[in-house]
Amino acid sequence: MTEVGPPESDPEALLQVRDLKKHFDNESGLLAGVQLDDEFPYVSRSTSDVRAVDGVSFDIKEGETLGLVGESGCGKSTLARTVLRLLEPTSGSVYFQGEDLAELSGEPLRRMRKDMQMIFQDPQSSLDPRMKVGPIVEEPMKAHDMLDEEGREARAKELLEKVGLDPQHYNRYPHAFSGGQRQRVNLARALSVNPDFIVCDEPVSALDVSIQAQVLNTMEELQEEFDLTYLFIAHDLSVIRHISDRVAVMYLGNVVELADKEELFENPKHPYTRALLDAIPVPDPRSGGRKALLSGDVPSPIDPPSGCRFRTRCPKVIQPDEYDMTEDAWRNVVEFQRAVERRAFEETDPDALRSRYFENAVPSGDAGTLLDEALGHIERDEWDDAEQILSERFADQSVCATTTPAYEVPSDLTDGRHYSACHLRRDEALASAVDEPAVDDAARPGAGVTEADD
Amino acid sequence: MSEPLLSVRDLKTQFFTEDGTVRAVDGISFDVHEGEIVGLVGESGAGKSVATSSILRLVDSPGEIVGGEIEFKGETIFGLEEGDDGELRPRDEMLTEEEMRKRIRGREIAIIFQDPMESLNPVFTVGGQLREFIEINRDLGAEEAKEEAIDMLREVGIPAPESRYDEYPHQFSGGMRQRVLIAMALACQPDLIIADEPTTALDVTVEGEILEMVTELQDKYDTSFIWVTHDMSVVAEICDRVNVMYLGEIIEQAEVDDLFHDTKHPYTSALLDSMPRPDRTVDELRPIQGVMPEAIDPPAGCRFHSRCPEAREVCREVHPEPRELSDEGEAPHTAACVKHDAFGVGYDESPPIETEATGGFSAGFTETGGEAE
Amino acid sequence: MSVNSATSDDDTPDDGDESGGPEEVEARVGLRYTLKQVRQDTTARIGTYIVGFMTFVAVFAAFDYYVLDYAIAEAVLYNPETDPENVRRLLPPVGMENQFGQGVMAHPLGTDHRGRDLLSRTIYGTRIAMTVGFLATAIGLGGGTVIGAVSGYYGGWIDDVLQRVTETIYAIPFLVLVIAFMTAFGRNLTFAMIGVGITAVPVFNRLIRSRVVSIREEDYVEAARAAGVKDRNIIFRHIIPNSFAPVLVQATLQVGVSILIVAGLSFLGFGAQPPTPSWGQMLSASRGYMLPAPTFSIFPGIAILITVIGFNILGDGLQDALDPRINN
Amino acid sequence: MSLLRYTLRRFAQAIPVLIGIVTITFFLANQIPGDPVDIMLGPTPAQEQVEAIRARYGLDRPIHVRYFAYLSSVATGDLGLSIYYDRPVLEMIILRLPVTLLLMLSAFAFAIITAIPLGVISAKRRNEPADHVSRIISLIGVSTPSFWIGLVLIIVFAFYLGWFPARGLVLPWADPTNVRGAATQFQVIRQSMHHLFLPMIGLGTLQMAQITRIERSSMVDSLQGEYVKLARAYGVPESTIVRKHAFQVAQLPVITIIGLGLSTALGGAVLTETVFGIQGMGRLIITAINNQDYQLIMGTTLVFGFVYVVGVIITDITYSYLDPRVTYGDE
Repeated sequence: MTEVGPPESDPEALLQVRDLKKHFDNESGLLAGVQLDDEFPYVSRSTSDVRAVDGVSFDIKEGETLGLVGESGCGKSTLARTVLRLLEPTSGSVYFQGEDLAELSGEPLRRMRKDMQMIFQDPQSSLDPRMKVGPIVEEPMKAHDMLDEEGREARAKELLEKVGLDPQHYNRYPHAFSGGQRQRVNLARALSVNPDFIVCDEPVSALDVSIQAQVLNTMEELQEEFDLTYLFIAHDLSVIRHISDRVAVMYLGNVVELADKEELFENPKHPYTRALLDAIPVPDPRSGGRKALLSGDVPSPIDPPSGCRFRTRCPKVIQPDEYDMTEDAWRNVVEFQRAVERRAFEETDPDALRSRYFENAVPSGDAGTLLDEALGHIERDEWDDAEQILSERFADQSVCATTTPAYEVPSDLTDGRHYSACHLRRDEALASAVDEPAVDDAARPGAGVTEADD
Repeated sequence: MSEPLLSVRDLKTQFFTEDGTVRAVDGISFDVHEGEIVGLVGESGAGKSVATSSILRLVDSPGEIVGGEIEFKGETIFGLEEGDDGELRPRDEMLTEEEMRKRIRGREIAIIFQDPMESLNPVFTVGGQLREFIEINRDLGAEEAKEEAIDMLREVGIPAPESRYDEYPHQFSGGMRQRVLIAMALACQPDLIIADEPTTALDVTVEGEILEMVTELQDKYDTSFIWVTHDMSVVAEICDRVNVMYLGEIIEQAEVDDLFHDTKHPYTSALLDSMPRPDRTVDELRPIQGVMPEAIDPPAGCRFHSRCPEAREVCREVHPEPRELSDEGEAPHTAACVKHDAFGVGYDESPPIETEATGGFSAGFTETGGEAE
Repeated sequence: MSVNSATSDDDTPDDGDESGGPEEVEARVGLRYTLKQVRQDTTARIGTYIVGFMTFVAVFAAFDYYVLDYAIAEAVLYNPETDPENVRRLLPPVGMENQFGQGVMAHPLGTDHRGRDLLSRTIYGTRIAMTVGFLATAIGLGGGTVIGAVSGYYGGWIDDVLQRVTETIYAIPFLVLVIAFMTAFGRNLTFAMIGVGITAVPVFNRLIRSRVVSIREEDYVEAARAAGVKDRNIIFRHIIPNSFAPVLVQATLQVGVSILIVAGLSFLGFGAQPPTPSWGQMLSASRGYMLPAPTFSIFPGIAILITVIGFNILGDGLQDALDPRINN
Repeated sequence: MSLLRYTLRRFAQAIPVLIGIVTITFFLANQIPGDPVDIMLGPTPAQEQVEAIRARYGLDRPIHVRYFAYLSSVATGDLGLSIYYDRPVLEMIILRLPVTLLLMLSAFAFAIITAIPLGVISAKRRNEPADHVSRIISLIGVSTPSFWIGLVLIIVFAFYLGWFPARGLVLPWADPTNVRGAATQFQVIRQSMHHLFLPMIGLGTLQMAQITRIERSSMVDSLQGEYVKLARAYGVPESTIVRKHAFQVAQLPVITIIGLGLSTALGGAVLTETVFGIQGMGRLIITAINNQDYQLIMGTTLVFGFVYVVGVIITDITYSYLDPRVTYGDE
């Protein structure tokens, strides 16, 4: 079975995540999802599972900050909660201090929580409005029977001061604080049990820029002082660049690239990372703006594309081996295929379409014949047939569709390892975890078993 | 320079609450010329949104425009004069509520709101909502308006607009809804569009697409924009001229390049310094200390003095009005900071304030917390 | 509306509360806060006065009945024949006249069809109505809280089963259910109360379950879970205290609803049995005399109206006073 | 999924609830002390007579056998025999149900027609005199027992003013020959409306008040919606905003409340029928209880539950029709 993630393994790492999956059952209830079939066994359960996290592996070393970046809906928050075992993983393992959290539950799991904490995105809702700040900070200590009452109060006050608040605010309610201050209370609460590892889920994205910087600085100071390890989740690449040591980029439930910060930002080896970096605006009017933006929508995580998940939007999809088109002609075919899929035009005249999509290069040979066929369908308004030919014979034949990519590539700028899930890297790869063609995801034995268990 | 399209002078909008009067917008002045994208930038609570709703005279109770003038293409959107009894009253030429509705809102000035999820009515089709606004503001019949609506949806990059015309907002993604809102604004063919943080709720890639599209369409239709945002990167990318707001006031006003490369107000530079950069690794961020004070009780003197790294004693006393600081022949550049010689209030001789802002990070917070005591 | 939401509703939600003025350092939840808000809210205050007055009347009536003068009370309320002076049937209130005679000071609101004093009986009716209202609500609240909390917190099949059961109870119209219940177990006030309490179970179940489900998803509960706080402590320290406000509001309104249902039951002959003076049963008795002595029908009705209005105003006032949308 | 399939699915989902109702009513009815046979035959019946009767009504079998027998006969539409009336229960219900439905429908019609304008005006003129008046009306409406309203209406409009009859009901589709003082169908309908007026208000007031309250708060919320701000910013006239943009969204919670109000109204119908001497389902169940008529008690309760379930399904369908976000696939 393919290991769909970075093929690295560092036994020294504080946290090791291995092929972690979290699928959500879309429907609930006793009879939800049951469908009647024409064939035996007549009844089946439809798999409308949302594959929020679908085979993610990475390590976090002690004392480092791993940045996790991705667009909304890519599964990063679910990953964070699954790593901390707030959600039960569908499959895979999370080794923390030598124990597999995925196997733990109940009291042993609760005890483990002393060493791993979390900071939430929304400073408004992450503090119980009914509790004073002091008891909020003391609550984790109490849960793990740390210190006596006086000791906890003293420690809470000390921590409040550490995170930049006035210890006299011990008796205040959260609503008396601003967003940035509340995020500091969150920090103090997380630190109270002296954890080794903190997951920070977008901790600064709800804050104003100037406040963001204050909180980020405090987090860095605390990391140094308490020797903390962070998993830092954000959608803002600027923040990630500032705080991380290494960065993982997520797309549709997968990690597509993982490398040291400088390496990733200066030498990205995945087209999605590239696109994401190009899309960030720079606070400088002389920077020349953004380039080459992505088109199309993120596909549904219920039925993600086979192979590389980014292939439906990737500007660099690889040409299937069976054709021999020029690069330009292939790009035109891809663009045309996506346009047909989105029904982005109404034109049905083949010549007009040719001049619109195949101005500079027309595919010849087999590819040309197939294209003619597709254009013919469009002329007769048979859009579904045209779409079928174009996707089945072109898009789905690409190595990007048939094989799930996983490569380790050389790092050019740093000593760290560089993982990239892109077939463009197959020639330069040091190692690869691609040893069999990815079969249709739904048909995987592993996936089938876990769903039946739900 | 030609007559401005929109001219705002000394606009004051206040909210009368139980706790006191909130001076949300406190005497701001700016112009928008034809074909320009003017930025209005500031942090939460700076008064940006109140300023824009004041322009359309759509301030919700208990808010009220209490002073200043708003002129648009020679018409008075807002203006007061002193009556016989010394009371302020609307000037005769000020547009009535009816005229605002029929002639200005939508038709001349359109608005794009921040939240694409909430701004569209969930129970009507996207096309129907768009068509209604076109019918009202362009005097078109239902059929023509529908055609226009479909064209506009295509223009803003919505695939298969004929079939999506009949879909409901919940069937659209956030980015697509924001495109619909932009289509609404453009379809009414106004001269000015107010974009109130239209991309804040979106992912960067989607934001990029939308900004690119707006730039293209702006060239095509030559519409002027007021672009409200808290994001300096967006400002850098899209605006021609920028107004920086702090606590109800515009503290710096310049062309975009000057603002970033010849910054004249300490707040603007502090804001720029506090941002992490995507294009290079910054080792240490320099945050602005403290939090923005309440608009209900703004600090005396310069409103930024409590957080300003360059504050001196004089800043506590003198409240600076924005002044023109550019040299002869340069583009206008105004800022409201007494450190510039043009103010001549003895900044250089004044001793620095021993503020919390200079005393390390933790003190800064205890101070703001203390303020609430 | 708070200052900040007025000035910065365009912006990130982080500092929505910086307006938390100097004096507002106490919690915006909890009993003390509730009392303070109620004091500040005019409608809630009026509601409190009415409910307080009715409670006073109810308690006083009981006091009077049991302590002061048992014999007189007994006579006035149940058995006028023991005091021949009082056997004057269907008298109108003071200052009015009907075919049975002229109103007298001794019976300010007149007398009923058996010559008993209407004012006394109406006052005693308060006691029954209030007791039944509060106890029925307490039964509903207790049952609904347990079912709703278990259902909401554990989810899964337990939730499914419990919800189907309460749904079924809810599907039988209240009054019909209580009547059937009383027919099965006994036609008296105790079973009326229990029956009405059972009909209130689905109401509280629904409310508590939805609160629990939504609070369970709140970040602060997840934060507590992430910190390793035990389930039991999460329920007691976070979930229950944060459900306080809407439950209090609903309970207040439910007292009024219970009083109405019990009055209806008594009217149909299923509540307190004569000669116990309950409002519904008085109204039922008055039906035979609507034409000659309409005031007999009026006063018990007004008593119900005022009492229930009191609870409704108090409930509305509490709702406004405790509404986070207004106070946040 | 189509609307039809959605409707069928909702009915299918209601089956467990209906079985639950049958179960509850069956066991409650069997809990009733005493025996209907005793009431029928007087204090000293002959033993064989009792046994014959018990066998005839199936009372000689053990309770669980009777439960499953009842369940299966209900499934085939057979509700058993009424001991008191000595007729099939279903027949009695078919006779009485239209009366109650007519009463309910007119009460809801009255409630909705008055409540919606009241609520909308109240929301639009928030904290103005019109709002205060409307709020006081609805406050009194939710606080007054419906049977007392009935009594007061009778005293004022029937006894003092003599405008409306105090008792009874004429069905609008009744044969003119059976109705006193009516020669044509039109006159029957007029008489019917005349009779219906007071009970309609008596029963509808509580619903009216509840709908007004929810309409007001829902409109207040809707009028503060972002989409209303947008419409204002695009020069949409205020009247259109109230009538169209804010209104339709605001009706969603109103529909839910109407559905929930059905339960109260069905109970209220029992009281209203008692006050106005109308021979509907409400009187039927009281008669059944007073005579310990098992089958009739179970049958009427079940029908009350069934009417409620159907009503809720209708409101659900209306809701899904008004709110495009409800997909027929989901619940």
